[in-house]
Amino acid sequence: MAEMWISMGPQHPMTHGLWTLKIKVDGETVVDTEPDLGYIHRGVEKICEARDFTQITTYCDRLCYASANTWSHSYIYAVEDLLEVEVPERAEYIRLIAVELQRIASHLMWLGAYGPDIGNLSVMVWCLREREMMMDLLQELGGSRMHYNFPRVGGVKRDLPHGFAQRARAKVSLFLNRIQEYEALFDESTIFLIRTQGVGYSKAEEMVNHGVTGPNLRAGGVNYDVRTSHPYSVYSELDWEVPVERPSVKGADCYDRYRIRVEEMRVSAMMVLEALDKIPRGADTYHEPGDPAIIAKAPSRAPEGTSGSHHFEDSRGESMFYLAGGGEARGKNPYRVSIRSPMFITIPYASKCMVGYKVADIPAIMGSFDPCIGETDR
Amino acid sequence: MDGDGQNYSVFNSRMLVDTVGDITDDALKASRIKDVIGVLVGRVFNWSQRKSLFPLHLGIKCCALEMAAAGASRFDAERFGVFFRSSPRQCDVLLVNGPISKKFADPIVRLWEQMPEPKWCIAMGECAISGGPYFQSYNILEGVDTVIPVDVYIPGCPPRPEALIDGFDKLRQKIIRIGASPDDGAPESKNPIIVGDD
Amino acid sequence: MMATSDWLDLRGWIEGLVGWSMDNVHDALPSNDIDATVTISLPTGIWPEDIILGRVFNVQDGFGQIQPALEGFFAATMICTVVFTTMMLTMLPIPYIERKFIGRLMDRLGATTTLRSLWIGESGVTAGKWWDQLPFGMGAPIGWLNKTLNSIWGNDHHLEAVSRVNNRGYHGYWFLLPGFFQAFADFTKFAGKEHIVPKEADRTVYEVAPVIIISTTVLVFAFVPFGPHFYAASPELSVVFMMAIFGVAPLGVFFAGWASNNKYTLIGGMRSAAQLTAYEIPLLITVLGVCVISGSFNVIEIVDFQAQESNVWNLFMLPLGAALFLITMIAEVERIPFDMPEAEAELVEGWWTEYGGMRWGLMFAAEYQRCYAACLLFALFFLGGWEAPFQGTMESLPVAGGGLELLFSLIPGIAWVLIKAWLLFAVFVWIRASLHRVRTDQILEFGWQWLLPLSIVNLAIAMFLRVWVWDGSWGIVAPVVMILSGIVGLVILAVDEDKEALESMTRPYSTYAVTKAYPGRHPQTSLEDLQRQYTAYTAVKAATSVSLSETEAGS
Amino acid sequence: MANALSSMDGVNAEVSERTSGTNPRNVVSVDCASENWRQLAECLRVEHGVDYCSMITGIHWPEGGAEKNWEVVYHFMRMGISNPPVVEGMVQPIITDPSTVEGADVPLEIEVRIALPETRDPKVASVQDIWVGADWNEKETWDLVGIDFEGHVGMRRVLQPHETPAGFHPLQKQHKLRYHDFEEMYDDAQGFLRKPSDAGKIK
Repeated sequence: MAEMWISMGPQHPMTHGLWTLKIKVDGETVVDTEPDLGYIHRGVEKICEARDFTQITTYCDRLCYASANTWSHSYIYAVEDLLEVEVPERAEYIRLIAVELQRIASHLMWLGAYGPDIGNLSVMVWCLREREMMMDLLQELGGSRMHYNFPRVGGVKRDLPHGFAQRARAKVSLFLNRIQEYEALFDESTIFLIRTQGVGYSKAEEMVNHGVTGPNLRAGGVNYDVRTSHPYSVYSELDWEVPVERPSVKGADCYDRYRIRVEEMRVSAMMVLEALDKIPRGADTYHEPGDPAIIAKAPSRAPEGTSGSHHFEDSRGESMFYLAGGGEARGKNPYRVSIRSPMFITIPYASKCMVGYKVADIPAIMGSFDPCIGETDR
Repeated sequence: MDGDGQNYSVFNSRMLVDTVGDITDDALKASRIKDVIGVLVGRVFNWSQRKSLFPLHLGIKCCALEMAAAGASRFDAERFGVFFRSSPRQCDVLLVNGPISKKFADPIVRLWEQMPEPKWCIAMGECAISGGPYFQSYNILEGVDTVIPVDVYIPGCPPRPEALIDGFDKLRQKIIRIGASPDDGAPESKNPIIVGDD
Repeated sequence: MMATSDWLDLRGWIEGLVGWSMDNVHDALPSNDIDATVTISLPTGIWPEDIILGRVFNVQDGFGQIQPALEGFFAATMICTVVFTTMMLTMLPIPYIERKFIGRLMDRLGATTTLRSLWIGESGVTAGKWWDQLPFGMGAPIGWLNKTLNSIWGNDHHLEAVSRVNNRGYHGYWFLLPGFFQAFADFTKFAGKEHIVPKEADRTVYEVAPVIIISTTVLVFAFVPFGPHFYAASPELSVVFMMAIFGVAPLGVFFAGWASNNKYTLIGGMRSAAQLTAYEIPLLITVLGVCVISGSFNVIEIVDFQAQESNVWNLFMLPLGAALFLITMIAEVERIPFDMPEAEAELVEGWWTEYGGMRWGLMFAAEYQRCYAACLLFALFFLGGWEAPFQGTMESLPVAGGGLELLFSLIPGIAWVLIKAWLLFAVFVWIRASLHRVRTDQILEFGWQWLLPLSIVNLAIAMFLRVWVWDGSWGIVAPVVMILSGIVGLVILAVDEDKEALESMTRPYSTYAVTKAYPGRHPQTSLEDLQRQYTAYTAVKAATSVSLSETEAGS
Repeated sequence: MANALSSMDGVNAEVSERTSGTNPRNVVSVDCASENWRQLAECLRVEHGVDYCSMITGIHWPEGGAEKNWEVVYHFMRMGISNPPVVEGMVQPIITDPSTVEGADVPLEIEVRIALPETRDPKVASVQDIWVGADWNEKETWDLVGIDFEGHVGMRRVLQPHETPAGFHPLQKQHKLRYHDFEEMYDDAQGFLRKPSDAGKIK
């Protein structure tokens, strides 16, 4: 076959979402790629200019459908930076539990979507089965199944419900056992290894220069993590280590990105177990919503000319919100809300990583970067 | 009539054909064989259509994850004959699970036109029904029914997988009334429902 | 060669029936001569005398001359009809096994479609008295049947939940065969779908390709015997004929991929052509090994060789050949891990992306027919066909031998063939659920680099066994040696490959997590505290009211 | 570092105290003039080892006055990340404990604000070649806000449809939200007048 352009998407099993990857193939070899985004661009930044600070949380939930809690928390930290709010420590612990459970659910969703990418459907069903456990726990916290609207400016919406700690310990420990089944299914399968190893190399410095962070960067052998380098929550008080993958000499490949996410799921599960033990006043005491122990008083208007921003470790990299306070003229609304989406920067880099590999490697490479189009298109 | 060279023979092939045709048509009308075949085969096709609904494997936004969860272990949508296919040529149901931006309006119309009849469309979630939380946006259409006809609306942001399964059940209830006889208990089916009549 | 005995003597019955009826017809015909003399008197002067045409004619003799041909024709027609009907009916469990077994492997139920919605409607909504639309009141019995079925298998009130969710499933009536009729529903729906030909497609080739695929797939079954006397045709070289027809379908696949004017289908067709040509050759050489060791190119003689001459299945004589045949057949029928032509991940649906409606439904059925044919051929070539497992051995038992012999003589051969084929298809489904998809170049490399030499080695083994070991029977040593070698090879593959190949392929990695796991080894350090958490977990289970049916679904 | 940056002309940097949840953090916030921006960017990349461009925000201040009608806010980070070393053919991952590092290795956040005067076509220098991560950020800023970047190669619409009319940048303040101020931005949202983007082409 001569060289030809193939437009993968917008409706394509490879794109976990709605975007188009135009690839130029020579036979089965990819010689050029070009991503085309914006199929679900919703103008969230514009809509948020007409909402006040508490209403924007719902839109931040709906930014990334795979990990809603991390995005709303990322926004809430930026708002607290803007409004100079001091958060009670118990609320921080509850936030940490919610965020880490959401991280596990997001990585499970990724693992489940990565199975069909390389041709195994049973992994998807199993991972979604485990994801249901995490979503049950988050549902107890937020009250909803996917979009929780959990954090509030200065605290959280609700305290841990009765018996949450016991159920969380039970399900997380069960999940820690289930991880080994997946590793048995993936790591002990020679076909999986030859499909993922030596495919889609990416170097650490190159990734940083391209703006790629998060698990994709840690798969390159660097333990850079916003949770430790710019500590923003009670992460510094927990005993945990950033999981780092030892990549191959030529760089991190799909197998490294798979391994780092599995390890992150373990670390997050252990962090949840530890936070349930270390949470002040114990995990079984329940405070009514609005109690000063879980939520602090916060102003509803931002003064003129102030700005707030915060780097946050999302499930897919470093997410960030930049808020410009509108002052009295704009009422309770921010003047400008700007969103830093990790996948918006990562997808072009992932498309560059594909050049030179086979067409069959495209799902393996693109899936290993864990694209989430909801946050990409905003 | 007189000597213009025409042959006025008693035997006229056209007349024979017309006579035979009339006789056969009368026989068909009298025996109503068309009704028999139409009704019996129609019920069989109706059963098969409502028992195997293949949705298009199209994930737009949040509801796509609930769609995936509906296919997973806990909510097992495959029990009810819902198998996801990736090619619109082989699908019956277009499951729109997210907002339709201006950039995606043309592709989804093309997807809808690529699907062979009989086909149905399910609008899942607020975004697909009315634009949802983004109804004010500059880039979002107010619901998918502005570009393609929708059979079933499933509200929720996002709807739970049970709601999705129930939406497929509602679609089956709609399909079973196609060609149903007038006097069934269903209120809005006083007349036989024809496909494409809605 | 003494043929196996089976009371289900289909050919004998049909030939006897046809011959008897033909004899009756022959006897019923008039036996007296018919004077068919015709005299044509022409004008004199041209010929010397009149010409006499015709002669004395006897109808019985004339019929007797053509009677064998007629008997053969009618018998062949009836036999082919019966055999193909049997093939179609016995193929229905194949998609049923696929859906239910992979559903259970994925912790799901699979399809539970039953026929109950025909009479109880969907969630309380029915089609009304639709039988009243039938003329002349001929729908009355249908209405009566509907009422009866509602009273017997309708939603009974003492199952409130089931009545509430009308017929969303089979609520436990196993005899309703939940999910068995899903294939009926799909196929009928495909028959009712619109037929779309893409605008820029090559219409002729687009329409012809499904015909090629389906016809050749069905033709394979002309030579597949379901029993010693239960086959449509059995030429001397049936194996060669079968393999030749089996190799035609890839041509249709390539036509379909090219004619659809779609880049995905084009790549899928290319992949299919490359992969199937790469796997046809090892398949043929493997089958050649089977034919060599059995001394025949005829399927029935191959089975008779296993069942009668040497009471040893070819599986035990050629373990390598069996493995090669399985692998190449999985590649031939394009299932995971060798389903590159319809790789859902990168090529949307592969080479049949543009096909919809009845043509796609028929090709979908043809895929399953190929799988079914592969399973049947494995059962016939390697699993002794219609011989019960270890039949000779068990019949030679001192005490129970007679009873077993009687029992085996009562079971028709088709039962064993079908059981073996269906179990083998379950193995196909198991492989699909547990393996990933191999890349194109890796598939081709595997085929050319490993399967082809191994198949030649297998052929050499078969020749050695046939020429030097075979002396009317495999003594006692040869089967034991071959079985042990096969077991040893399996153990080596299972243990050695897992240890060294995986370790060599896996680079050691360092993660600062609490539990480390890497291929071949599962974390041992964390098991104690996991056990401790489990004890707490069970205590919690007793204490709290969390519904564990959700948390440990199918654990 | 703030002092070093302040020594440049047109650049004014100080260290601002930011709070994040419970624990505070320091951010080097820099005010820069648009003509000095390119020089400042090279200085940041070369001398101060700022290797990571997080995000670029363009803001439209219609009531901001003549000198600050537009604003571009850059967020950088100094990660100090290098490729992990290879020891006898095996990569040794870099495990740094952020509590022990000091000096130039401390991860640092830099926020650069560039105010632009009132103009019809605001533009600043592109840093696409310095930080590749800024590439698509600049594309998006131009697409949504309409701030052009001089020297940017391959500027195009990334989030909005390709057939969006030129000059339509929705995050500019003169565009109101639909149903708030109804007349503008209601440009055939239902798509009744829309033609397929590839009408007439052979697919």
